[in-house]
Amino acid sequence: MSEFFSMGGYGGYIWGSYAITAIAMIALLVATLRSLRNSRIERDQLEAVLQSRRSRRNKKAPKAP
Amino acid sequence: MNGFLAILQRDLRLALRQGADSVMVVAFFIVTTTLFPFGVGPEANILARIASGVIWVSALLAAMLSLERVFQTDYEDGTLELLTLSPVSLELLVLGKVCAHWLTTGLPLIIAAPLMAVMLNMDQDGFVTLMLAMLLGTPALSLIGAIGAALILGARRGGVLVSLLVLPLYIPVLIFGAGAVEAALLGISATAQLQIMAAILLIALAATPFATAHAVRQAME
Amino acid sequence: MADFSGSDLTCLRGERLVFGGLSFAARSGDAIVLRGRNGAGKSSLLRVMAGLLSPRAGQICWDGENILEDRIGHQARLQYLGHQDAVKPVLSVRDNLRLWGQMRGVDDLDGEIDAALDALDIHHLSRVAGRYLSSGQKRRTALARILIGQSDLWLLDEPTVGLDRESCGEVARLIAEFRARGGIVIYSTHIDLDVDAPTVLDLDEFAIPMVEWLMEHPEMDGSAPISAQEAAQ
Amino acid sequence: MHRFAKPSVFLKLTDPLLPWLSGATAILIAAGLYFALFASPGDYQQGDTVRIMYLHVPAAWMGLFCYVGMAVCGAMSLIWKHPLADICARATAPIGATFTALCLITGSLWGEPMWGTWWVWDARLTSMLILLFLYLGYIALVNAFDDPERGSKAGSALALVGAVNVPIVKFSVDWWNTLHQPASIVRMDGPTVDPSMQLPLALMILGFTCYYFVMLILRVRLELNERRIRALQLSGMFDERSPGQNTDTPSYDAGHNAEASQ
Repeated sequence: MSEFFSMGGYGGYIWGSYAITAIAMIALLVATLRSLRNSRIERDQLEAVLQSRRSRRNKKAPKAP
Repeated sequence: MNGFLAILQRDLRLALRQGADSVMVVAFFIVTTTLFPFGVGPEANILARIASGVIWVSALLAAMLSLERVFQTDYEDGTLELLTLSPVSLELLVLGKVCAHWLTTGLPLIIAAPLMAVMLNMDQDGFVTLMLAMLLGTPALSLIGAIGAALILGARRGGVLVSLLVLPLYIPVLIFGAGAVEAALLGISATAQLQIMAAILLIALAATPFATAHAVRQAME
Repeated sequence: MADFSGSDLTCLRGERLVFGGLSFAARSGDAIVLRGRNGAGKSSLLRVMAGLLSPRAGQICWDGENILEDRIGHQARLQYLGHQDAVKPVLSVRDNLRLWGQMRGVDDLDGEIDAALDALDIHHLSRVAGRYLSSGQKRRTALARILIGQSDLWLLDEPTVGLDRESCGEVARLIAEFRARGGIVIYSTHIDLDVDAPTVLDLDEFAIPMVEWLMEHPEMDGSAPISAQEAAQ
Repeated sequence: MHRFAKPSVFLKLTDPLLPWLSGATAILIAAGLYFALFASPGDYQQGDTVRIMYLHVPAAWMGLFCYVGMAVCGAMSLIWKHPLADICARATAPIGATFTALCLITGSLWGEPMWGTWWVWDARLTSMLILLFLYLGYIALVNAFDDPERGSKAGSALALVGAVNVPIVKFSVDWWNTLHQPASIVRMDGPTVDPSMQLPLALMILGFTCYYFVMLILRVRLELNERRIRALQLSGMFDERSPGQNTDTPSYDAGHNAEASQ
């Protein structure tokens, strides 16, 4: 097992590059997902305001045809 | 053609009246080149070895220094808008402005280059090739740089940005420009490098005015 | 008899809506004044008319031909005056004007420049460098520019900004003369310019109610086809 | 009036695709890793370090692939003026830059044990470095404008110009390298690919490509959300004055025509 991890003495380099690649790819994914979630929350709030605004306006509409 | 000459004439006149621009570029070039001996030591052999590269890199940076203003002032005072609307093709006008830029920065650099070559102990065999290579290379630098200068119109921190955009595009000119001088110093014919530089210049001449004009139009929207 | 018209124009600036479903028509000798609140799109409309900006929908035609088909031809017939005066500080008034005359290929350049300077009463400034001009004098220089060379269409964006009352009268007179020669003038202004019977185009009428528009177009990825009618409701 | 739920074309197309693509990414990369780390032999010359190749080569491929993608998007934006093309190019840039950087880092980690140096001015590595600069220039340009749409458009033009330049850069770097390369330094060509290496390599390349598409979809959605948020904020719907009251007073900061009469 330790032989596998040492990779013929080059374990540091090999595992290092795999680790860096994994970290970078996962970090990119997580950062994207997180900002996607945040943007979705913010957007939903704004859309709710838009909806309420709209329904209020529709109520008003009959008064002023 | 009228419009081309008109804009060229006006830009040259502006450069003359404002004066300092060309002088600044040459001064920057000389100062940058002078920095290298302080960095690597005054040993004549080493300086002679790196002279062509140093001169080219400094020339590149100096040409870039003045790029930002090719369109920026015209953009800010509304002139660029009117140029876009004048009944002359914008590509031609862009070419006129690039010509003016080259005449006010590229040409003085070519004249200053042998001076710096002497100071860096470059062998005399390289002088003619150096000037030839710069004659072919600096117009290409102006042409390619104009795209960057047009793209950053209206951007924040335009000056720094233009260097980031344009420097990677300058690498071929640098490689062949320095390569030509080195070949001449080694006593090999530099024809191949000079031909490639001429090809780069022709491609740039044919293609970049369209890209630059497109970028300018985009900035006007 | 020239004919300049636009139909069903919709203009979107980035994520901002400017106007939709706008149409206009003008013939030789006509004047159109653009009215509307700040941001109603007066400048944008003038830029669309000049061809600087392409409309999101609709088209503008000169004598039935879309102006985007023949940009150079359109640019040759139009004079545009924007917010900025485009006066170079180191060049004299005459040299400033000379460039624009050369661009238009004017034959008797000096004669035309003299005439234009006379018309705006700045002939005494002809050798003064741009940096010494007051803002009103700069504006007059910019106005002198539009007198140089042949043109059939003036697009003037707030031509009177920075001008005193008398000069405003002069602008009105220039517009009247240009119309008498068969030119079309389209302008926006804050003050009342004494122009004879201009057609009023109120851009507020074409404003897109943005809240409604946003309800209609939940995704702004350009996939929603925007017809002018839909946008303008 | 009840078209509020109308999904856009982009969402309609990508919604069913996303789970499949995510699954494919996971499976392909997992299988690729298994073959790369366990089930393939070391190289007879380079030993186990050859396993770095299974990251290095796919990362290089992704760097180029993303740049080509950006250039294609730039061309589409130029021709059809479809805003989605700009958004795609914009969403691709950080992914491409990440992979290009990964290619350089893994190349470095491979070079150190093999050739005793972290960096050689080898033609391929140098080209990748310049590609990274092009990416950074693009990202900086796109983010330098107050109007995001203007930034995206300028970026698309730059991507096109860069794509024309990439072959010229590649050619000149190759030329420069063959001229300056001392014979003693081995070129970082990597070994000729043995059939046993082809499988993990292919799996990793496919996996990375799928990863790219997943990221692209997510980032385009993010961008669309942000546009929508900006539009909603601009709409002036938080302006609580009712319509009619303010028609004669110009409002400077609220969305100009939010309350305009119908």
